[in-house]
Amino acid sequence: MTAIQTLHILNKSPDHPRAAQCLELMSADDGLLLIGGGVLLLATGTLPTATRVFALSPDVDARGLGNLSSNNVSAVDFAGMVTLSLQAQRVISW
Amino acid sequence: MTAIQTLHILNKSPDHPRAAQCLELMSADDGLLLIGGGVLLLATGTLPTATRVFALSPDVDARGLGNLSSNNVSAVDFAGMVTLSLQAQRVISW
Amino acid sequence: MAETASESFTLVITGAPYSSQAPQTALGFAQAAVNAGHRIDRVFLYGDGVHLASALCAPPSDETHWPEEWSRFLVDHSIPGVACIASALRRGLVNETEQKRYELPAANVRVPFEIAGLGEWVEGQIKSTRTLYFHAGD
Amino acid sequence: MAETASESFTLVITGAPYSSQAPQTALGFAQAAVNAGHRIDRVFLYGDGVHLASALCAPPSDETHWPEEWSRFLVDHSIPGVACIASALRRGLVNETEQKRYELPAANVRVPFEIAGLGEWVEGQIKSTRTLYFHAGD
Amino acid sequence: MIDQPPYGAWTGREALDMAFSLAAFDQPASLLFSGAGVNWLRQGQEAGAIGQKSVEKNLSAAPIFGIEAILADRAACKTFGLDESSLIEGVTLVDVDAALLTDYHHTAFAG
Amino acid sequence: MIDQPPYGAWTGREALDMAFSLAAFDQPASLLFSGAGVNWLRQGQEAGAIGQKSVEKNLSAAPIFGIEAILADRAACKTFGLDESSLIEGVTLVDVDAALLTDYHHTAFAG
Repeated sequence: MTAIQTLHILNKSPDHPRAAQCLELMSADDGLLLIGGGVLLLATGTLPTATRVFALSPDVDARGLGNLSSNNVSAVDFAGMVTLSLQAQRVISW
Repeated sequence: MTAIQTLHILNKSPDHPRAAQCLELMSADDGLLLIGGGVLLLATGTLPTATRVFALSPDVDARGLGNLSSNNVSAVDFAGMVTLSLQAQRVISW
Repeated sequence: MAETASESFTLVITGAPYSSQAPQTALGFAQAAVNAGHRIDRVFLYGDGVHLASALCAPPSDETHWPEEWSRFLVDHSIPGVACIASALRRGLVNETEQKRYELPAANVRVPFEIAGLGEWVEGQIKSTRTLYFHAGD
Repeated sequence: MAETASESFTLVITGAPYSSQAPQTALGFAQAAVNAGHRIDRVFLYGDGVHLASALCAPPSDETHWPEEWSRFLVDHSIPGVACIASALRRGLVNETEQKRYELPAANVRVPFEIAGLGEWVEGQIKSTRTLYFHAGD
Repeated sequence: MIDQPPYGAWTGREALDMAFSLAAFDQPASLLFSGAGVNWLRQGQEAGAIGQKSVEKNLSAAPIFGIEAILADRAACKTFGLDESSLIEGVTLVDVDAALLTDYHHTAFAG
Repeated sequence: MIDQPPYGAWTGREALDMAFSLAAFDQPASLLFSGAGVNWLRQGQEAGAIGQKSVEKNLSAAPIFGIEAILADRAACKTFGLDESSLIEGVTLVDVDAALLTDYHHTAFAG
């Protein structure tokens, strides 16, 4: 597993203009961490395919999306979020 | 000039999902009043053509859009907004 | 010659000052309505809009003081200004009654705003010719 | 065996409690960071985030009291909590110093939050390994 | 009308309060979920995980308290992968169009 | 990074304050306007009409105070009908892509 360049933390629902911009500005060696309303991207089936995708478990569970996570999405808890934010070279909170 | 059925007051920027929904749900005999960030619809050139469109002057001026108003858009002040809200059969604030 | 019939409004503000434009737009509308001879039955603050009732805002002197402007307008025209109690308690807006009930260190609601339930909004909606909402924009 | 290097964070919260999820997510992150042996240099409240420092919130008893939870966490771990002065004054969040300066009827900042300028944010950004932002969602 | 997604903002919750309040004062009221708001209606929400309360119970109680209908925009449900089997009970799917709005005297968002 | 339209919300203004503050502490900072945020850069804004202050003056002073660049997303400008003739002075049009972001150590929104 190569290092994550930029970790994009997205808490906006897929219909929010900032969500679209976040997805547009990701590189293949970046990571996407879905938190808050951002986890709804798991429901729309429009996940990016070129990038590693993570989703914050408590937010996934709160929204009833626990069984939607495909193999391409890794569930993380807050400890995992801390680790990811340090592993990545930079973090952008959208 | 026929009566306005529903006056749709839109204060969301054109890229906001609620703006899209407002425009989608208008009938030909409705009116659209752009206020706040909603007046940016004057800049994108995506104004509805079937509906009467109004824009609140102070908001248009604040955003430097004073000379963009085409003939299809009527500028109104707050007094005009009051009148419109009473002339219409119903008002929806988006 | 027939006089213009006087109509009445309930205004609901859900956007906070210094975060949204809602209180400013609502004030422009309210002033125009009064100038046109109409009545404002009630101004109801809901959600983040309750912050408009704060007595503790101190914006820079070259910016408009929206809570002050609104208070003056309400007093001048004897219009009731009501903040929703559920929204207000969550967001830290309390009068002396609520301060005592919840044993809080201070009260911060500005005169003439009062705190009351959603029933005031329901009543306004029934009573007034039109109910208008002033939301945050973005 | 090499120890895991201890890193440090500055957390910026721009979303208000009971309006956005930002304070809740930030607290989950902060707790996990501390549990992992990292340091939180500073929590900086900006924009609507300053409402987290309110001493007057009284949410329903079956809802989490976010300002209280955050205060306790900051005290327990001796982490400075700072509300941006410009954001706070506009939004009606004042401590006793500001209350006196602006002749306001009360102060409403909760212990241990302090009020200071954006310089604290700049300093945090320089000093900490990572600066994370917790914004309102929608 | 609720078009904001659950838990990230308080407006959905506050719109529910408005509807319940109307019903309490014997005013006819329906809830319409559209856009990302339809995600309030997904089965199996565990809001405790983020220190909030689920609204599933409140919504189930809506008819008892006099809310006339819980409507959900069919197209938005499809966008967010929701169908009859994943929606909570008591929801009616509708096509949201200009005609639907004219059935109601007042239409309001909570914020 | 400023992606919210002017005057409707305070975040744009507060992002400016952040940039000026960085500059005041000798930290390199640039402003990037994208999405509806590009409308902050339109000539001839008369914010007095809505009881607010125009930011045109602040932005003109940005280079003096040490802001390195005022960038605007070319595509967003086109969407909102902005070109060199309607933009305030000192703005550089850029194509916002992943490569642009990697030029900066930190990228932040004000809200």
